[in-house]
Amino acid sequence: VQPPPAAPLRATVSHWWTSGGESAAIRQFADAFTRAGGQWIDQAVAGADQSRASTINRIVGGNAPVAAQFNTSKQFRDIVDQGLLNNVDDVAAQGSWDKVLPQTIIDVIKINGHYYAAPVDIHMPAWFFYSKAAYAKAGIKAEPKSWDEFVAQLDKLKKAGLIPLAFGGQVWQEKILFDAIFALVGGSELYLKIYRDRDIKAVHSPAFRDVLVKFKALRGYTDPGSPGRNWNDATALVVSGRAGVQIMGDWAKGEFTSAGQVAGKDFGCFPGFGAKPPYMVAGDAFVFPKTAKPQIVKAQKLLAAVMTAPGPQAEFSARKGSIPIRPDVDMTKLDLCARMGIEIMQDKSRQLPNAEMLLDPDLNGALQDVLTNYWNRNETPERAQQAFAQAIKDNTW
Amino acid sequence: MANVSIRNLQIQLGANKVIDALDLEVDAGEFIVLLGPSGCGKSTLLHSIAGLNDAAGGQIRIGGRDMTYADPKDRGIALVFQSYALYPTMNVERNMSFGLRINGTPKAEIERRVARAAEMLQLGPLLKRKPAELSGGQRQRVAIGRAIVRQADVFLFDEPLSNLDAKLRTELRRELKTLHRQLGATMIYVTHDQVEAMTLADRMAVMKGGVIQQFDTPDAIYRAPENLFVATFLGSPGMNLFEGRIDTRGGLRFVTEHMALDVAHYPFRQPPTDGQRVVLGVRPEDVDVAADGHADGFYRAPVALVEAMGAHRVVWHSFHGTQVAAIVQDDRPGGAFALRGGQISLFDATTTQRL
Amino acid sequence: MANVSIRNLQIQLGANKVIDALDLEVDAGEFIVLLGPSGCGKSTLLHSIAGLNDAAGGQIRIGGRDMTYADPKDRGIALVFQSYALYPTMNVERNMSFGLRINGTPKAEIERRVARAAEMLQLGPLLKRKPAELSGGQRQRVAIGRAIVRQADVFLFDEPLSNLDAKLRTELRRELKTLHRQLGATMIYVTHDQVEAMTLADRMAVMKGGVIQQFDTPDAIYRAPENLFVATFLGSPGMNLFEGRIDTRGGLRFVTEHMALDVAHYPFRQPPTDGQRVVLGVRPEDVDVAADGHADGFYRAPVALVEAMGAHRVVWHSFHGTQVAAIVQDDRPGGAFALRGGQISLFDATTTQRL
Amino acid sequence: MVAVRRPGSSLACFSAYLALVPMAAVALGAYVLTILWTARVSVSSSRIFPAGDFVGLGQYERLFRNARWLLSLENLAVYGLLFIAACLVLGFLLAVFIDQKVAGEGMLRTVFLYPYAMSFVATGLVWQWILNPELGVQQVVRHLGFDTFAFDWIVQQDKVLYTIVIATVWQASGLVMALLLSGLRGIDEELWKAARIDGIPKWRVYVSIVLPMLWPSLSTAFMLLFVMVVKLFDAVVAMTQGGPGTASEVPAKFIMDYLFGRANIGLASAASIVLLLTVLAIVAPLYYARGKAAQRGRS
Amino acid sequence: MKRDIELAVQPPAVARPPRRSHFTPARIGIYLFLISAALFFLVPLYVMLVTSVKPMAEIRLGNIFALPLAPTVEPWRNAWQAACTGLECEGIRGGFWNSVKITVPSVVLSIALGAVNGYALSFWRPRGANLLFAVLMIGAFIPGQVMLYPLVRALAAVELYSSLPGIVIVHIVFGMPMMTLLFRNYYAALPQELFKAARIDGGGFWRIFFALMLPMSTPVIVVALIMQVTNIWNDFLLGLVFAGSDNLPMTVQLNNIINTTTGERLYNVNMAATILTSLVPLALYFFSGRWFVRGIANGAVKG
Ligand SMILES: Nc1ncnc2c1ncn2[C@@H]1O[C@H](COP(=O)(O)OP(=O)(O)OP(=O)(O)O)[C@@H](O)[C@H]1O
Ligand SMILES: Nc1ncnc2c1ncn2[C@@H]1O[C@H](COP(=O)(O)OP(=O)(O)OP(=O)(O)O)[C@@H](O)[C@H]1O
Ligand SMILES: [Mg+2]
Ligand SMILES: [Mg+2]
Repeated sequence: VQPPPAAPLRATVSHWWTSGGESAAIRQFADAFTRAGGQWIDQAVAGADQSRASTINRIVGGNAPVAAQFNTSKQFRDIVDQGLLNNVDDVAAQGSWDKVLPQTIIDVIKINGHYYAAPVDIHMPAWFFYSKAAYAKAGIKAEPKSWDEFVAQLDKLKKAGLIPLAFGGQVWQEKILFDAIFALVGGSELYLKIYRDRDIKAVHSPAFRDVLVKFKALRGYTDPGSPGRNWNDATALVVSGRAGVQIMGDWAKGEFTSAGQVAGKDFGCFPGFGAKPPYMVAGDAFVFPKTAKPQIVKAQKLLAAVMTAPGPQAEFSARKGSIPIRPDVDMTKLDLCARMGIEIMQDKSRQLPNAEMLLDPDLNGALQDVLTNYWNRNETPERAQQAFAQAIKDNTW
Repeated sequence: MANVSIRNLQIQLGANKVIDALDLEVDAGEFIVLLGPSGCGKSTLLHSIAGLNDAAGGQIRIGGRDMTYADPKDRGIALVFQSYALYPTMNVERNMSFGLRINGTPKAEIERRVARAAEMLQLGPLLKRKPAELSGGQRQRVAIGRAIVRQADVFLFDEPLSNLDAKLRTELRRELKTLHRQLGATMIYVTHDQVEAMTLADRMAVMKGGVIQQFDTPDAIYRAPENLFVATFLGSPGMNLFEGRIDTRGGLRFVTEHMALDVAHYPFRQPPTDGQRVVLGVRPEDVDVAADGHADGFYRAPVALVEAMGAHRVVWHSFHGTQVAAIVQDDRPGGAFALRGGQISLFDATTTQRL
Repeated sequence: MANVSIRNLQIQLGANKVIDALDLEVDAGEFIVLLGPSGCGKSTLLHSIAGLNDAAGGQIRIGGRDMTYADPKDRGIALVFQSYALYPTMNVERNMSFGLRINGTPKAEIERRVARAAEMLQLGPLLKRKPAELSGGQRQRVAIGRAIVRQADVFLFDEPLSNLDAKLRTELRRELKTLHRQLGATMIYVTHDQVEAMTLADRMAVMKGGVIQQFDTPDAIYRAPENLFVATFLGSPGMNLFEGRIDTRGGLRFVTEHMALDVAHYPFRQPPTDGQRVVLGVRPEDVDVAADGHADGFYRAPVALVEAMGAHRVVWHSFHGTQVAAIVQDDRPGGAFALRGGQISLFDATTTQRL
Repeated sequence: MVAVRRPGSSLACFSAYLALVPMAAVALGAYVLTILWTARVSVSSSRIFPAGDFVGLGQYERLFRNARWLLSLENLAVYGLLFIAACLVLGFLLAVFIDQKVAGEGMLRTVFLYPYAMSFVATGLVWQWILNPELGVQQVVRHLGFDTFAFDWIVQQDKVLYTIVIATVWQASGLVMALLLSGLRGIDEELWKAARIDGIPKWRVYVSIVLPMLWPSLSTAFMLLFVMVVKLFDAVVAMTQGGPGTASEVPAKFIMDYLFGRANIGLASAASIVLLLTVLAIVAPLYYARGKAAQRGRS
Repeated sequence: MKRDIELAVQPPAVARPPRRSHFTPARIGIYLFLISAALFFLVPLYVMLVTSVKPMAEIRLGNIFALPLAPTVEPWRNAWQAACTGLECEGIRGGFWNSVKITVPSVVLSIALGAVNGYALSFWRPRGANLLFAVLMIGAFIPGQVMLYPLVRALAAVELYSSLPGIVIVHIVFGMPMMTLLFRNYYAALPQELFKAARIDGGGFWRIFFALMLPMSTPVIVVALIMQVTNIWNDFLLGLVFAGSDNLPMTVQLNNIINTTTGERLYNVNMAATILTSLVPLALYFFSGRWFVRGIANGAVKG
């Protein structure tokens, strides 16, 4: 280990990437930062909520980290409003973020004309992963092209004695499933109308009712053990071929990989059905708590620059399973699914911000509550529509 | 040396008013014995003097200073608890020396005093034992030891010798008396043993129901009890009582259906009236016994029971429904008894007060 | 009705061998009093009979059955603890009735027995109180009550009346005697009160250091103690002792430097030898007192102390370095004393055994 | 003039007051302040950070419109009753049995206590597996040939709460055991002897004599468990995440969700205040009644 | 003589009852209960242990009760010294000494304060103390997380935020209600007369506490130790927020290993890490036995 050059730019970075794969990924940033003359001090805290809570408390206590991870979402909106973050307009200008970043992400991180976060990855939370073995056993040849085909395949899987849909009955997984169905069945327009515009009328529309009905229909394809199950246990069902398909974020690839399975060979992935299924965009970003100390501001800018640079982006994404935030990076190391994602991302019309980008955490949570009740109880779609509308009204201050 | 002066003391325990308006004046250096039936409030009184009960009213002065609400440790008292209250985690030696160590007595002095107390209480071989490994009487002696190693102005003893054998009790009684003389401290001592009371007390207070019935020298109380309660409470057995009337016709006589006694020489406090209903009391040792009733003044009565007490015997005569006890030194069989006129007490039958 | 037969009992508590090879035969229905100095193992013996201590050796038979290792509840015993051991969370009534309720005694019967015990023990108004709200004596009475409501074959009392006033004690003593007669149960009773011992006991066992010294009727023990320990332990004060020799020249005499006494009529167990070193014991009540030493057999000795005991006085004479106590009923001043030759005891000076 | 205190004043001396300074500091400086602060925040529109505005009882109104909150309270009541009762009973039984001078006492004590030492994040997962109908007990029993055996409470909305009771009882009853054991051991041996003489069966001694004497320990245990109930969070998150649906939601999880994930400390504070008032409504009468009893008992 | 005859007459066949058999039905029942309870308690531990020595491939099969086909200690090694918890990959051992540094003073101080509080409340009863205690008890019901923000602000104000003293203070604050209650109720059960005797002996507040009450408190101190060591050793949120980055306890690493949300979960390592972390409290549980003294107040008072 080389002694660091005189007075390196020390930066404590708080994040929640603690698993083995994630650690490998974040190391890419750290190494790049070190090479650029910085010194990365790692503050990993597992659990997004806990990590964010610790960040916020440290900001309050006057001991803020130099950079802190948030989701690319409305989570840090309040901190910006409180004037507790430094912007990284310089870096953004230098890296011409306005041009290279997808608009969906710019919409989130550019607030009142300033860039308040450095995005580092794009996650797609609603991939369809299926077991090729299971599909073969059920006699399914091709990926579904429509909702009806998808349901027919699930029926076949069921007949073959398999669990058609690998699912973990936890609130956030239910929400991912719903949002996937929402975007695919209801279409981007309805999706944005409700999530972005909070259009109550749209909530009461028959189209949305249809989304709800189809969402609930999937419940028949889950197994009795699903409630409470962790997502990775559900993935393990697909990995072992006991279940057919799981709808989950791209991080699930890690489970296949560590079980020695290869995309395209042992398992398949597709982002949805229909001609041009929308690609849901989520991701992570780092924010930079306010400080006037020049050394720290320098470190913050260096971090932002390093993390968004093409080189580290390529290395990071390859390990994280996500796709880079910019198209101008080396893709060779990425897997099949990620490459597919990058391709889709080229088509701006298919980019669809995920719910967290559009909704306050508060409202997003309230909607989760509505959906979990609908999913788990014997509730009519009408009642769910009602509750959905009520939640939107209640949580709009 | 400190006197104890209690005025109008009121003590409430839970829902019970245990002591109500009690007055007691103990001179400095006096040895006071508190006597009274079980549950009459003796322990409560001692605890109040020690400052362990909050007074509901009244005043307690020790050594001339108002101590009604003072801290126990500021009162200059030592107390032997009826229930011992030994420190279970300390051995005998440490139990005794605890108070001394607290007030910073030099080590050598502590050792000296503990050794002296241990010798006096015959606890020498037990110094390293914990209370749980002692017999009842041994525990009681530790409790005494804990008090007497201290140089208090006022010592409060709550039945300190009740669980000791007679021989040890006699020895300790004498030791305590010696200690009293040496220290010149004031001592208030609760006991049920009348021999103890008689031998130790300068003055004796007889309590009943939270009220002091009589406060005087042991002899005075024994000879001239203030009321019927004191008369029967003291002595073993207590006074023999006869209910009757005063007859002033032809001298001054006490008469019952079966008995008549000249009481002309009795030192009445107020002149009695004719026919006044009175109770006559005679101590068993003032009852003479004869084999039959032919002698003068003897009443014939069958012997109901004879109790051998070692040094003496109690002969119970059944006399027209009342039991008359007589203490006899020799082995006279009994069968008739007489009252020695000089040693009687007379009480008003209604107020029960001494006449 | 059950006899208690203890053979070669050995009890070890912690590191102490408290009882070693003890034998005791109690007949069915007998009233036995255990007497002994504090810490001699009385409580331990009772607890062992009750089955609360594991025997290290020997045998305990109750009612003819080997109970050495039987459970306490199977032994048919009731025990009054020296330390009371009341159930702190139960009121007086429940404390007394708990055992009965457990063994399924009918409700009416329980009530009857508790009421009877409460009346006898004068606990009537306290039935609803918890032990913490009682005085020491009241607690002790509850402990007695808990034992006597049961219909045990053997009752064990460990100093049951020690914290009660003399009057109540006398009453309860009589009640216990009555109870004993009614139930016909065997009773073993520890006390330090010799009056109690004398009045209650059919036979009395005097213990010392875990060993029974003498086991006989109270009178026999009092009159003819087996050894010096028993002689001095019993009586208040104990026997007066004089060390001297046997002189067989010219009759059979006990001689010291200052005293000579004809002991020709003494019932020697073995013929004494000339010059044998012996100790002569005389009870204080067998010491005569006169104003001066002119009368025959009287020794002149200055009075050292007079203790007034209520019914009698103890006059202590200082006789060439030994204190001689005499019990006097009247108010003779003393100044000379004489020994009543018929009532003496003689002990071997080395073995301390009675001759 | 000297050392005269007024009647009725307590025993305390200067040192006693001094010794309680830390307690006063904590009680006033930490707890009272927090409560006041929380109350203040609960009437503001605060989100991530406390806001200084005043929105009246808006948050409370919103709270009581929230079905999940109401369900949480209801769950808490059911769970609390079962959990406390089960822990006290099991803890007492364990303490009693372990107090029988059994061989291997240290080992057994550790076995009963170990769940308390382990993070529920992991043990909750294990319980989730064990209770899962496809992985756990049900599966094993069915493999043994009992094909219709069903033990799938964890996926049943109306039974899931019981599984949380099972797992948390498993975790907490060891502590109750230790607490009661410390009380049990303090009881005077003479009492046992007295009971043996009275011929009282052992179990009866425990029920009628020991149990009432353990009252202080029991009340400590009760309070401890009650606090655990109100703060119940880890187990739910690890085992069910409040599901299926919202069937196992509890107030602490609700509060935590709004405090962190949903970034609405205004609502979270309102919920905390309501929770606190609920607790107060339950505890205050108990405390009062006990205070009365204690007054009668001593002094 | 008579005795001899009696002895001879006594039928020798009467077998003397055995000396306290250890296999009475009651005792068998006791052991049956204890063992079955222990088995119930041990099932999750069994699953944890088995899981911790299985490779992940085996775990994915989902036979949680099955014994490992290819047992491996790799997860344990991993958990102790290799698992990645963010950038660092040195398992949970990294925070061990930090945990010790936090736990020891926090436990000692919180128990000491709790004991003093309980003692003062039970025996001295200063005016207003009960009110304070009531506040404390109510405070015990505030979810800890709600208190984070005000505590952070308060500690930052006195410049103790993010420091060892800071975290110790926080643990004291959170431990105080239960510790106080524990000791208060324990002391309430001791004979009041002992305290009175000590007062007569001239003992002041502290003297009585140290010389008399503390030696009688060993059983409850053990319970307090069990509670506080466990709570503080296992705490991770408070440590994370208050301890400062130099003092992060080992549970932060543990949490990082077992609580990842979107990364892969190595269940075997999780289990091993969890068990490893709990070894310290477990050792305390095991060795605390001799302090559960029997009859601590035996022989103290009569009645
Ligand atoms: N647990 C114990 N461990 C060791 N020695 C003990 C224990 N309990 C009692 N002893 C000792 O055993 C002896 C006998 O005790 P025991 O209680 O039987 O005496 P006792 O005759 O009842 O005395 P007392 O009249 O004082 O009650 C005593 O010397 C005592 O010190
Ligand atoms: N804590 C209490 N609450 C209510 N009443 C009590 C309490 N303690 C004692 N008493 C009552 O107060 C009265 C006086 O009790 P105290 O202990 O002073 O009696 P005592 O004269 O010492 O009796 P003894 O000779 O039996 O020891 C008793 O009648 C008792 O029942
Ligand atoms: Mg008393
Ligand atoms: Mg005894």
